[in-house]
Amino acid sequence: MRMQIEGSQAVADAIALCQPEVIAAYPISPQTHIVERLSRKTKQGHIGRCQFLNVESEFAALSVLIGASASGARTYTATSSQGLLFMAEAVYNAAGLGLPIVMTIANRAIGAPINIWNDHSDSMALRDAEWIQLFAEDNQDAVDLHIQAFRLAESLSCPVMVCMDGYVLTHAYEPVDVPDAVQVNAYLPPYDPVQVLDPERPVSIGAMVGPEAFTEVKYFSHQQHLRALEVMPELVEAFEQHFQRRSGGLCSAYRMEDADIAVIAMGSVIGTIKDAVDELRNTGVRVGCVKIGCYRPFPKFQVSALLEKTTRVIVVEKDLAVGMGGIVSADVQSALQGRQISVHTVIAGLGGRSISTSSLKHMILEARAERLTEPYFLDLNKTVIEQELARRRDIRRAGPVAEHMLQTMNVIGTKVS
Amino acid sequence: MDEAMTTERIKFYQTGTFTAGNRLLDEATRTVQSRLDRTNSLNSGHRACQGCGEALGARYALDAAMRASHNQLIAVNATGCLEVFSSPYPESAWQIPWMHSLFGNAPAVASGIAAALRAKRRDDVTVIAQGGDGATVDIGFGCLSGMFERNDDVLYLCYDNEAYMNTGIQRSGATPPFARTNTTQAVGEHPGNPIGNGKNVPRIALAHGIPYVATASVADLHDLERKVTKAIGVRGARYIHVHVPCPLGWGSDPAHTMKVARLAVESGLFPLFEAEFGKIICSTPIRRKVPVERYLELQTRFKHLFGPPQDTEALAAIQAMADDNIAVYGLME
Amino acid sequence: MERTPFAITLDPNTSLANHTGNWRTIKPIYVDRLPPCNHACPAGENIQAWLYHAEEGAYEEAWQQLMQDNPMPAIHGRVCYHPCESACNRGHIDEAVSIHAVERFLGDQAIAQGWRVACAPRTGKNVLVIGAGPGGLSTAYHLARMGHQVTIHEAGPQAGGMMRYGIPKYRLPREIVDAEVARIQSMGVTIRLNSRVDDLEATMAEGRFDAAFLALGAHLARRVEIPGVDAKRVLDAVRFLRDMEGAARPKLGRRVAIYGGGNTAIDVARSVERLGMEPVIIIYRRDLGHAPAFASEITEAQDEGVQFQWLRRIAQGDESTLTVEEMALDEQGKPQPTGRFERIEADSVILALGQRADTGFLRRVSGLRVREDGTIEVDGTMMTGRPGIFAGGDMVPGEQSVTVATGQGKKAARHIDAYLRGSAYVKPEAHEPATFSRLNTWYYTDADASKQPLLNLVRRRSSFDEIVGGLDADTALLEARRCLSCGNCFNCDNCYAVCPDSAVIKLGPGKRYAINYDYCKGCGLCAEECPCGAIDMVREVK
Amino acid sequence: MWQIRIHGRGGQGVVTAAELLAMAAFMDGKYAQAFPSFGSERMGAPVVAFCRVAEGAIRTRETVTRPDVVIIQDPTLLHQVDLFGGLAPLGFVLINSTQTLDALHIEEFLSTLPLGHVCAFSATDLGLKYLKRPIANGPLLGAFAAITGLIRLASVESAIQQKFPGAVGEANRAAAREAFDVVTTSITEQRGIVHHAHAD
Repeated sequence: MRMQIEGSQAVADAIALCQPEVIAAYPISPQTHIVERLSRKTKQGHIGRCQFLNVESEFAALSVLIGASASGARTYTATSSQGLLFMAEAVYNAAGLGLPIVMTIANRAIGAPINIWNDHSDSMALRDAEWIQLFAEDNQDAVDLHIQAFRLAESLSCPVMVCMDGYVLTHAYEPVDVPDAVQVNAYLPPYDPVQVLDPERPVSIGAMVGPEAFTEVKYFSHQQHLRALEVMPELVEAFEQHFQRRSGGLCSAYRMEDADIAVIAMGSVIGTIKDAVDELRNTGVRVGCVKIGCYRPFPKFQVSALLEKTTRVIVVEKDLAVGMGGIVSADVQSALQGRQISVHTVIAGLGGRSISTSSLKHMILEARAERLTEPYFLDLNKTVIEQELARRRDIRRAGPVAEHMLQTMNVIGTKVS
Repeated sequence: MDEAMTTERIKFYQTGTFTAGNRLLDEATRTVQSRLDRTNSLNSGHRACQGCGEALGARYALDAAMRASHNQLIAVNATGCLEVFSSPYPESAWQIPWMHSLFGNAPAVASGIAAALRAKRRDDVTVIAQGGDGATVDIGFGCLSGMFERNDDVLYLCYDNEAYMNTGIQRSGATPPFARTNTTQAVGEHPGNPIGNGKNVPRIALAHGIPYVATASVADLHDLERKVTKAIGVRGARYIHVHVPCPLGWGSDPAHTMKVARLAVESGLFPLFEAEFGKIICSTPIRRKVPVERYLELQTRFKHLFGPPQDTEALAAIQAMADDNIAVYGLME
Repeated sequence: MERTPFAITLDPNTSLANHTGNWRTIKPIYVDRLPPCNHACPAGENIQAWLYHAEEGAYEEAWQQLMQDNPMPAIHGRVCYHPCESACNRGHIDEAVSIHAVERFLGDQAIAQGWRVACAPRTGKNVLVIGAGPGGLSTAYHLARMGHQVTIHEAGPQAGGMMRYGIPKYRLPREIVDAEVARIQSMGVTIRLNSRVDDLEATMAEGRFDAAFLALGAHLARRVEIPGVDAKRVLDAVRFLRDMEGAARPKLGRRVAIYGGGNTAIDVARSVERLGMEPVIIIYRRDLGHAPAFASEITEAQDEGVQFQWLRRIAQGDESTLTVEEMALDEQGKPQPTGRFERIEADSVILALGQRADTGFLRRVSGLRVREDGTIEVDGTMMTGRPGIFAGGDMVPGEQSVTVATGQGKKAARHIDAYLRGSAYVKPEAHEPATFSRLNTWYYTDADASKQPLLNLVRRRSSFDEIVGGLDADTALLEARRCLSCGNCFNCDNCYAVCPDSAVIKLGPGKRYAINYDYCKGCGLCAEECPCGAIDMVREVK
Repeated sequence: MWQIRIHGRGGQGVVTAAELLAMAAFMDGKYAQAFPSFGSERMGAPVVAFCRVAEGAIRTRETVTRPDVVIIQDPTLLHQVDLFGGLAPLGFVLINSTQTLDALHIEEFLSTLPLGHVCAFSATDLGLKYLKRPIANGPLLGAFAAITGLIRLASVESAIQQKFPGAVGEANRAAAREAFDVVTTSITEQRGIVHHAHAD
């Protein structure tokens, strides 16, 4: 049913429809609204005999799911930021053990400085943890991706992270078509695990593997992820048949038919980029947008195919590989290896900074004019940077950067921007 | 401890309830380990050191648990010696459904299994989590406390060999005072582990008010099996702390594993007790009290205490710990 | 399981492919060792073996095991001075197992239940036994079990020898002797009473005996003259005790002194006590510590009122007194006169100074060598210088006791049997001793020895009722269970349990264990934790 | 597309106000998006929430820097926060205050706005009247419907009823209704005065 609903609540409702059997969570902003609602629904008996465990840490949350999943239960958790890092060891472990856990990442920056707002630093930090990583463009996408995620995870025996931008999506009220149980049940078959802890048929899960076979184990894991690139489009097709709408997918194009500039991004910024594209198109700039919906495994060939006629690519990413530049753009560059395409890296939206249509338009035009520095920091406050650099030149013990910059900016109360 | 009881042994048999088996006892009173049909949950071919106390403790506990649960058991294992020596690819020594995830998360993984079983209405299956002292009292302590606090239906077994043996004998929160490890060397002004450090996790478990807490030793099989069996019959979070000597880490003769464990109990340094819902209800009396030296002298990790010159102060301090245990837990009948 | 993840998920039990036995440098082996009780038993009883059955309450099996070595458990359970118990390792922990009490219980059970032993098929060989004392009866019994025909010639009117004529009733009721003798007779052993053999060779020829065993017993008392004392007032212990078996009681004065410090002296004193004489005084040249009598006997006698004059020699006497000289022990422990005298009132004196066998008639048998003290020289097979003629009991050199005689009877029977078959009996090599230090005693339950009931003192002083009572079935069971099973596996399952590698194979109830050397890493825990020391660790030779 | 910015203090319900606005717009068949300023602000701290309403799908996610409407839940925020920053030249301002616009000293910000685009009324008093609690959201939303005409009062009422079923919702609806009437009258009067003045 289509309704005006908060993103977190819509996602929680979708998760509930997927009938997980064990949910374990530890609160962290901005994931809280999802798990609060799931706790309520579980307590009310709306999710069958689902068990909701209030655990003492994110590490425990995912660990609980590791056990539950290995016991053949469908499992779910959600986290953000430091929480994801705190569970990092278990994140790798769940994947290594081939457990189809679904986890929402309400994307948020990583401190210090502590920052509760949105960017992609958290999921980027664990991009190579052998989880499939899907990024939601809007809340409809978030709802649909979760439903697809369970089917994907369970068909491949591989965990899936559904990344949705913290606050921007999790706390946004917008129209979402939340499916009903009949639809979800028709799409998502019951979980049939490939291995299960069963007294009738004992197995030993989680062996130590030495140099003699570790490479092979990882090779199989890689193959499994490449297979996900084949399976996912099939699941999207099936999803469309069941739900009469197209959601998810590896990557997709917007107004790319004749575009010689492509803006590539992931997550909720896609909407704003589309607005900017439209506005620039009105002024005759042949610009388009490519959304990466599945970041891991990275759809190299599919992305490359969408950029067939493009000569310039701007990767807008909400993360930063300090000392190196872009993370997603490095992947894009590798996808475009051997082709004569300029790839710009734009670091934007760090720590929740709003990405405006006007800034994006400016960025595109600057790129077209070959005036972007590499990497380009969108809306960088140059005054602050220069003052701080000057201060540091003068004082050896300059102290923490963040504090002084905030003093410089004279931030008091709520800043509206 | 005023109202606490001490455990009763069957008396007046050749070996009473002290040997594993006794043809003079009825079947039900003999140990699981004496049975032809014991599970051997941890079977031959594992790669534990000669005389490994942990391998013994694990088989003792799990076989008893298997019997008590009618073979409906799932076990989780924290990273550590037990995990490494039992399950290196391509061979597993386990005969029960078994899972290893990480060093610090065994209690949580077990909670997850218990939750899954509850969701699937499998109330006939017992979930056991097990780990060494490092996994239990240090890195996995948060998860353990969480599991206790939620009263998850898990029996946690800590096999305490009093240091990080898997990584090469480094100090843990369960390393006893004065013990030499590779991070508390027998050098300097105060050789060995500092006195006053460490934590008593059985007592902390007790403080959670969970339905059952016990300490046990590989040296007392009947006592250990009785406690495991009792724990299997209880729902909710349960904790048994099993003392398991490590010949490698303690510098004891592999043949002395039981002897050393026994002397730990008989000296009073490792008290055997049981608690229910936060209250100590029972302790196992010392059979033949020995001075702590008898225990310490068998282990090179305490060699520096015997000099020359003998560290009488340290020995007195350790004896005082033992005497304190005897008083607190009522270990002398 | 083909869909399970590669390498990280394993099938159960696959470690069996890993033969950790190749880590081993020393290996455990099961051994049997000689328990100290067995080792000490003059009758060669396999005490531990019969206790093993008794522990299970399998009394008849226990008795049958006992009867392999000793045909008279009810007697031995009463009169044996049980060196087994002195040797018992349990004595290091609390008190020795009361082996004699259990033996007596079994013997009494056998009499009460009429248990019997089986004999081998007849061999057609005839053996003559002279003397129906413990040695003769024992030999006859064992030979009969082996299938030989045995005839005992007994000079006295009743069988039993010293068991009847040397041990007072209050220690050994005569119906017990009768019952155990009767059982031997029921096996086909013929006993000719009042049948003194004067001409051995003639008797053998007459009876067509293929061999003979001489077990005459020591019925000749050693005597000394006491100046000033009428010989009529001086009796010897042998005569006194024999007379006690007759209808008429021996005639004694009111005050009786007994001269000697052995068990016979005590027996005599206590018998006299029961006849209502008092005070009974035992005079001995050495002190309590040097008296050959058992301490327990002395204590019991003292309890009953017998007085002791230690370090005294009877120098002379008159009609109603004895003059005794005080003695002092020299460095060798020998009594030396001090020249200090005192007088003791005494109406008669009984000499208990030792006995010997009356072997004079054997001097005529060629090949037999009779020593000056009357004993016969025998070789290691108990055979005398005359082939086919064996001897044992009090009439051969060595310790003299019922049990020793019984043991010699068994030994002789084996050699006689071998002689009759034209072969030689080779004694199986004894196991290494099961020493206390090999035991892991922690595992044994604390259990004090059972106490046999004692007759109260009033009854003891006034009657010849048996002083020491038997154990009841429950107590006998518990007492048997105090056995540590030194040196021999008793299926306690400890090795099976304590192996960290599950490398001990349990062969089934009562069938002991085997080591699975595929997995045994040689840690030695099984040997260390074996309560009874039945596992050795030996060097691995590869 | 209409962009609305709501200023208030933590605990006063700016997020709920934005959400209710979006819901009401949704009920009117419009597309709407509501989101908070994603802060970690505690009770009493100045907070802000946003809402967009459009005839078609809304894709942008940027914060509202050029609002068409500013709603001020708490007049004590005046002169503390840049409440009117980026306000569109033909924008609307709704202020919860017992004081008149003159008394609030904000003419310099609002003088360029068309007549009838600014409204100050005591939503809190209405909240107290109907809910016995100083809750201003219902009256403010009623006033919003009245001042902007962007959404129907009926939709506001439906949104309130959906969010707060039962008596609380009913009281809120009544408060919203009275606010709608009061503000409608006030605007009509303002415009009437103007028309009258022009007529002169």
